[in-house]
Amino acid sequence: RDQIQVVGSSTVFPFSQAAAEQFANETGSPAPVVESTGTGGGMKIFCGGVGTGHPDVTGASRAMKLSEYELCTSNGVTDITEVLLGFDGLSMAVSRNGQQLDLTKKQLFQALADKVEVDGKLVANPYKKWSDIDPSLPNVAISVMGPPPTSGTRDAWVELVMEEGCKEFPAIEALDKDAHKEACQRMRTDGPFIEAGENDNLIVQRLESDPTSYGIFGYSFLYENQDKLQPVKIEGVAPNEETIADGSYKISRPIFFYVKNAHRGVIPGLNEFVAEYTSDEAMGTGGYLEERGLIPLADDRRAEVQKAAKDATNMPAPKK
Amino acid sequence: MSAITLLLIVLTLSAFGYLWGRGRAGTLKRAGAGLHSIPAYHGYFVALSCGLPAFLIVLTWIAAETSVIDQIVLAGLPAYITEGIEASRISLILSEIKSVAAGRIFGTPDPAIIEAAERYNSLQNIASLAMVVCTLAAAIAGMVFARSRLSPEFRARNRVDGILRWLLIISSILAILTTLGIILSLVIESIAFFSRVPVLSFLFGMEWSPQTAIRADQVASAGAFGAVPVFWGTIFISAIAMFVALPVGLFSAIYLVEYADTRVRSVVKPLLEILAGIPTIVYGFFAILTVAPMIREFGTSLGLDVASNSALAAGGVMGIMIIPFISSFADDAISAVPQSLRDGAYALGATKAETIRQVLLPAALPGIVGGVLLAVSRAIGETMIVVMAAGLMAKLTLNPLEGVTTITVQIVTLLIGDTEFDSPKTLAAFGLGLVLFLSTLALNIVALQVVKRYRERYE
Amino acid sequence: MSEKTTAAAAAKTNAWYEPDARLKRRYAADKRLRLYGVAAILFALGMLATLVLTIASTAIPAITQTMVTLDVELPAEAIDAANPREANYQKFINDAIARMFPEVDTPREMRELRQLFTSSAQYQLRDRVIEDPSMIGSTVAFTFPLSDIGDQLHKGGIDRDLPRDQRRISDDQIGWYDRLVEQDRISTPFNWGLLTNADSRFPELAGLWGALVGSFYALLICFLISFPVGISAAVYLEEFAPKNRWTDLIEVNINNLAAVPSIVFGLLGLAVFLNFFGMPRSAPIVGGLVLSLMTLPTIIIATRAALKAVPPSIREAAIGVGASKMQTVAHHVLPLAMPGILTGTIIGLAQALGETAPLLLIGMNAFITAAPDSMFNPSTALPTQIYIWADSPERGFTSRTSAAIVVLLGFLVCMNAIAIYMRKRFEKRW
Amino acid sequence: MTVLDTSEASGMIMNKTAESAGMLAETVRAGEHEVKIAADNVSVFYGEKQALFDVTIDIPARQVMAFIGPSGCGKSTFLRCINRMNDTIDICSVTGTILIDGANIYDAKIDPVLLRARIGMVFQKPNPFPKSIYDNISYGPRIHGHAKAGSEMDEIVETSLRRAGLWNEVKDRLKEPGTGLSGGQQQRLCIARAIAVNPDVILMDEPCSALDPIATAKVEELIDELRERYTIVIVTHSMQQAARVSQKAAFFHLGKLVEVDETERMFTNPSDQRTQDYITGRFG
Amino acid sequence: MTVLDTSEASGMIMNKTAESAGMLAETVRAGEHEVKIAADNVSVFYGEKQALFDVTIDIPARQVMAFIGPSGCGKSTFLRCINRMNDTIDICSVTGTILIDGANIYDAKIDPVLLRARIGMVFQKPNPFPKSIYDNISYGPRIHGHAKAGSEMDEIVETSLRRAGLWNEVKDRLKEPGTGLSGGQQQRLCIARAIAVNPDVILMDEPCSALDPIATAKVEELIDELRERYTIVIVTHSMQQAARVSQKAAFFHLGKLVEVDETERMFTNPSDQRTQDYITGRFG
Ligand SMILES: Nc1ncnc2c1ncn2[C@@H]1O[C@H](COP(=O)(O)OP(=O)(O)OP(=O)(O)O)[C@@H](O)[C@H]1O
Ligand SMILES: Nc1ncnc2c1ncn2[C@@H]1O[C@H](COP(=O)(O)OP(=O)(O)OP(=O)(O)O)[C@@H](O)[C@H]1O
Ligand SMILES: [Mg+2]
Ligand SMILES: [Mg+2]
Ligand SMILES: O=P([O-])([O-])[O-]
Repeated sequence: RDQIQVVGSSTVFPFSQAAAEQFANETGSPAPVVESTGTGGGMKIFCGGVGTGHPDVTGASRAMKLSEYELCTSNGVTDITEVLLGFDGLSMAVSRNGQQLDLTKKQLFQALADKVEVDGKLVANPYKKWSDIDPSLPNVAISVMGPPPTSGTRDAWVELVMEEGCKEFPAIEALDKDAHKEACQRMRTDGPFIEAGENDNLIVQRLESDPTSYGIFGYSFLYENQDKLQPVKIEGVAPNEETIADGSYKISRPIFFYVKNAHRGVIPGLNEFVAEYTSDEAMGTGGYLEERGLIPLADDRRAEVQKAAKDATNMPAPKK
Repeated sequence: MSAITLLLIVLTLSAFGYLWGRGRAGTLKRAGAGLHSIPAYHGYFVALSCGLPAFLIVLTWIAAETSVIDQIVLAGLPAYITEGIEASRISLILSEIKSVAAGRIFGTPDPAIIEAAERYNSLQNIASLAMVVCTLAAAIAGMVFARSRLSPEFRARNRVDGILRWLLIISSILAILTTLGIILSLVIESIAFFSRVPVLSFLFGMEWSPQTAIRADQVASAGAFGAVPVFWGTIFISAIAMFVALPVGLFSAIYLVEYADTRVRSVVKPLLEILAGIPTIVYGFFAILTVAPMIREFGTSLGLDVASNSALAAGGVMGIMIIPFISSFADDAISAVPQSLRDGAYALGATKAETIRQVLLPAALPGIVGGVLLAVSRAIGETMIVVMAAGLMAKLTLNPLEGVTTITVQIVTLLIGDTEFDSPKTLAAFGLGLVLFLSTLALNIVALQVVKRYRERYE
Repeated sequence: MSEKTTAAAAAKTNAWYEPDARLKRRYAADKRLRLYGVAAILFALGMLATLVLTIASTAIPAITQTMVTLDVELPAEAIDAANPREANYQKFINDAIARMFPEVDTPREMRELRQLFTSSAQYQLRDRVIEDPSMIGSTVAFTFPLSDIGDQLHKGGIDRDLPRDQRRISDDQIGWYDRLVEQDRISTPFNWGLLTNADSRFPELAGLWGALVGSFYALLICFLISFPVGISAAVYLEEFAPKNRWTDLIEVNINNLAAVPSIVFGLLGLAVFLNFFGMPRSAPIVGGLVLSLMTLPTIIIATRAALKAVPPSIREAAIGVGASKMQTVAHHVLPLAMPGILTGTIIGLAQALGETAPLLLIGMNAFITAAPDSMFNPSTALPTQIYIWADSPERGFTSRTSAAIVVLLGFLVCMNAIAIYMRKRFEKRW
Repeated sequence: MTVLDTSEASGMIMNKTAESAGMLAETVRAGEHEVKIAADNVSVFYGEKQALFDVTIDIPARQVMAFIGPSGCGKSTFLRCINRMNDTIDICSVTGTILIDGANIYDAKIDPVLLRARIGMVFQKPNPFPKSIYDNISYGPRIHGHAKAGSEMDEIVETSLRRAGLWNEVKDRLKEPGTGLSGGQQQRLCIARAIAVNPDVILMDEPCSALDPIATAKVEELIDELRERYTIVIVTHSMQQAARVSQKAAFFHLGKLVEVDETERMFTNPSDQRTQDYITGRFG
Repeated sequence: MTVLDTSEASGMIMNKTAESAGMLAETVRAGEHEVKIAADNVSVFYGEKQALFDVTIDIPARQVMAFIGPSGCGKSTFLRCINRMNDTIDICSVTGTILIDGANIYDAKIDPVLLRARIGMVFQKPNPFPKSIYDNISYGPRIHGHAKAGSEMDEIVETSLRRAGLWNEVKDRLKEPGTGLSGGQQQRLCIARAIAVNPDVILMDEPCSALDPIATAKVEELIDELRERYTIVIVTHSMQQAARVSQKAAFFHLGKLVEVDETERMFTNPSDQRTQDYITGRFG
């Protein structure tokens, strides 16, 4: 195999594409092959083992989970470098022809969870319209398109919105650990939440043609389509570069890529590719990844990351 | 020497063999012997005896070389490198050896690796030399042997015909192998799937949510593999497609065969056929970007609630794609109704419409039904349109304005990117594939029987 | 004889031909059926037209590429003529930009300004210099693409009247762009790059070359395998095989294969070629193999039909003068059937060219910025390239996706036209 | 036999034909037989190609007229002019006039659909519709509104089958498909189907050429019976058959009508050399 | 020409074969003509259905033998047994023996391809290859290696066309497609093609039924000339034709050979009632 193989998150995909292209242009080496498989799907292939049959790099729109790390280890993929690339806002958006909403995480939980608390009891989600949740919300059917479980965006959404939202419900908080997790994390499957696949752009296009639907995807897609889409404000803040960078927009998440160190020195160009990907021109402030919607790291943090990437420092096992 | 050059050399040798054999036969003939076969066939015989075995050797060699050399190189590695290492690591070591062998050295490789790389290179050289030697030896041996068999009584033509016949047979077997391959690859994975999910609960279960948690600590869908809603979605969308395609296809066929003059027909027919030639991914775009919003707008203006990925949009567009299947089959079937039946009806004073409705259509019905069944199986198996335009949510609904999902959509979403073969989620795709294969098989067999019976009636 | 007298005579003695209400009804039914036929055809053709028109009209912006021309200094001291590859071309471009817009000084503004121009200008400049080292030391008028936002702005894809927070381009950038227009530095030549470039992350650079090469390789393999094998199989089944249960089975089987959903062939390719034989993922050779399995039945069926259409009298004639069966087939039947066979083959290949689903399963939907140099290298194909572009957020890809579809359709129409031409041209009367 | 009386009339017609084309179509009394069909100067073109040249002939009512001649001479073409079946062939055009009971059937006012209801036709190959025997017969009456489904229709079906001499053979299986009958039965079914719409004239184009000798004999017998009620024109390639069933015969050659005469006279004493050659097997 | 030399060799092969098959090859004199083809007890089955029943017949050399009989009686079937054309029909099986020059052609050692080179065949519809006239004729000699392309081949082509009486009509357009000739010319081209491989026997299956009278006359004339050199078997549906061209005739009925006799005798004084009925037009 002459080419570097990159898999993973659809959110990181554009960044990997950009780095891969730059790498090929700069070095004249064969162009890396980048496939978009979703964070979880990517992890699964990445951790499948060491050898030319397995990819070298995987992108992730959330940190590697312990379970995934264990999968890797059990398949002999023990030496992994974790590279924190930067941040991405998680946005919920609607067509410009649609109705802008300002939602709280609690309301989002109520709209999207499988079971919700009504009068202190956990019941199957009864809300069909936004106005069922709060009369001040519009009287339209809830219709939200989002990614499937293989997607890091989905994990991040669950973690940053659903988990937070469900904290507002005493009865759920009172549940034991497993039941609590179950209640907080399970998305509803009765229609209002639509698993729309890994293709964020298809969600965008559907939103354009369907002004009553809302979509969940990475901020970069919103950024590219801001003339057609408007963000949903969450807790009163709409996502934009400033609000994400300064942290006032709460639903942003770190994005990563992972390098299989056993492949360094074996797969031609892998080291150079990682160097390119982590260079200042790429992930630094004003780098070309920023143009694609990445919110860059602070300088000191970046230096650390760059060093780890260069030295092939192995990541520790993630905490639970 | 590359395999291509080698094959060219073998080709040249065969050409030479042809001339040699033909020349020999010519000599025999001039010597007054009555040849059984003409000299050219003696030539062909020598050429085939020379080229075929050599060609086979090259092919098998190419197929086997890599893994044989890999094994030898690995076997030669010192124990401390290969000891207790699982297979995937070994492939990595191999690829490192190959990198080094190709002169791409990173860092400082283990001396054993460098040595292995050298060995690899020399093996590679030996192997390619050996391939050349073996191939040429086989070619020449075949040629000489064949040449020695030539005689006036030698039935060269029958021999050559026999060899060619075997080549033809092997080709037809390839088509069978494809089916076997499909069935095997589906069945093996399906067995693995059905060992986790009982067949009955797959076939009759009402709940489909295969996007299971892919990690232990994730909460996703519980992993229900009841495929009824998926089957329903497939049937529903296909039905919508047929609802569009059947009348349009049938009426256009009727018009083209019975009413249109030849000029119109010669323009319209190829135009209609273009519809079947447009790649389905293009229809997919057409569905999501043009038709779905149109339906939605229209529905909303009527106060209806239309899903953005409605079954109607996907099915309707699929119907458009299928129109030519129906129209050309109906066209053939109606044209194939013997003129005598038309004459019979006209002679009784029937109008054109009466003749068509009451005589031609009933007579052509078996052919039309055959075409319709084929079109249905096309609709059931159609992928890209539904992948792009239909939903992912398995839903049992009769409302065409809601989204449904289909077998093919599920196969694609379950398989793209993620190629691990151990989770029921991935295996479910093969289970679905098997069902899909079997159902289109059944439809095709029925269609074939119908068409066949119909043919028998009129020939 | 005069018409009138006949008619008069007829009217006197015969009334049977007077049409009654019933006859009128019958004719009305006839008219209706005819009308349905016309309506059906108009519907089908209308849909075809809508489809083609919507796609073609979205593709229009991609016909041209907005280019900008800058005067770039190539100082001899900054470029090593022996090794022109290593120089810092980004700096030359930046300098040229800075000379044009001297008022831009903050890094932030400079960055915004640079966003108007394609980020690969430096590589294009580099390649130009490597090609023509005599440029070193002079100032050249260098023409290169605007970036996607510049392109969109120029073509009206971005509405400059929208409030700032609804467009991707800042007021400053619009101002700079206007200056470039004023100075006549903007041109919109035909977008050759769409055909000659490989895929890129940047719409202004993305082209179909890689996909075309990938499709070419895949089709080549597909042709090399399915054509000879398909014809041989068909010849065997039609001309040689005894007609018995087995050959019936094979026939049913092949007809069935022709209708097996393409996605199932993808599953087969995944299981057999990738997992069993360990062939490389995303490689055109695997795509070609999968497509050839798909095309094989089409070719077999078309060939059999063509063979069937050769009148038996030709076979009898050949056998009657003492040709063997193989000679009969090779000398007479195949040549006569060839037009039909070729038509079938072209149509089969056209289908293969447009096929997407199986290629998705074998990974031919990856992002690869270079055309493959062999059929073993990863690559995309035309339809999968369309699939990828469709999923890219940049606005420029919307029109390029449609343009790619138009290119694909163009190839298909050509192939079909060739098929129709052959059918017409070689239609023989025996 | 009354047949012989026609000799004078036909002799006259022949003379007319021989003299010149484009003459007035008088209603010539042919002995006791009135003229049912009078063709005057009929020419037929398939596209550019002329298939029939100025055919002028009178066909008497309630007799059997046979058209004979070598293959391709235009027998079928002329037959199909009589019920305007040629209208269904795009490239076919007809000039001249054909009067049936004095009405020009090529007049614009004549509706071919109604015309064909009056002129039945039976074809070379039996062509029953792929429907039941009953439906085959009832189809014509139904589309023309002669009878509603019910006892009235049953009666028509029975009468027609009886007249075609098929009733006894099929009365117990009227619901079975007509295509399941033997060839001879099928041909009689087709004749019954033609009779069912109550025509005046029955045209038959080589009705026996696809039948075996026994079936042929049955159909010939039937034709003989039918001529009591119907005017019958039959095309045949077999002179033996013409001799057996027809009272008058017309010989066509290369698109021209060469000779019309009483069958017996023509076969024993033809007036034209070409007829003579054909009959004696010099060609054909 | 070397072509002719092969006849001895093939004769040798055939003799050997006949002996090994355990057949005594008598040479029966049929009047002044030796027996060229001797069929003994030949039955033919198409699958289950028997199409020919125990046909035993001797066909004399250098004469024309006509097979007549109603449609479907098995004339073609028997004809196609003689050059083993029936081998190409899967479901067809033949029992009994057919000796040509004393050698059993159904012996396993006989290569049907070589047999067919010795027994030419001409079909009902002229079926020239869609190639040039020259290539039509030269095809047979080429595949049998009788001649190389060049003057030798030119000679064969010319001789064959001359014998078929076509040379003068086509000598200036040998490179034009054979399909462009008129029907009669095409049929003579097919005869020339059969002659070109230098056969002993020519089988003709209704060779004139697709031709017009003039072309028919020409072909019949040709047949008359050819019988000086070749043994000819012709199937015809026209008794007149049989009378014109053949010396002997065989009448088939329902798969049985009813009567073989000199043509004249059979037509004037048939010995079997069925023959009588057929000839007098009682059926068929
Ligand atoms: N539909 C047609 N289009 C063109 N030419 C036609 C058509 N039908 C018949 N002809 C030509 O018209 C001429 C007369 O044909 P017609 O069928 O009337 O002959 P026929 O006497 O019935 O012959 P046969 O005994 O073979 O039925 C022939 O030359 C024939 O080729
Ligand atoms: N290929 C075949 N398969 C099955 N049955 C056949 C086949 N060829 C001929 N037959 C049958 O064998 C019988 C004799 O046919 P054959 O063709 O020898 O008759 P024929 O005398 O040549 O008739 P015709 O004058 O119509 O050519 C017929 O009943 C026919 O149906
Ligand atoms: Mg006719
Ligand atoms: Mg025959
Ligand atoms: O593709 P994801 O970033 O959503 O995993």
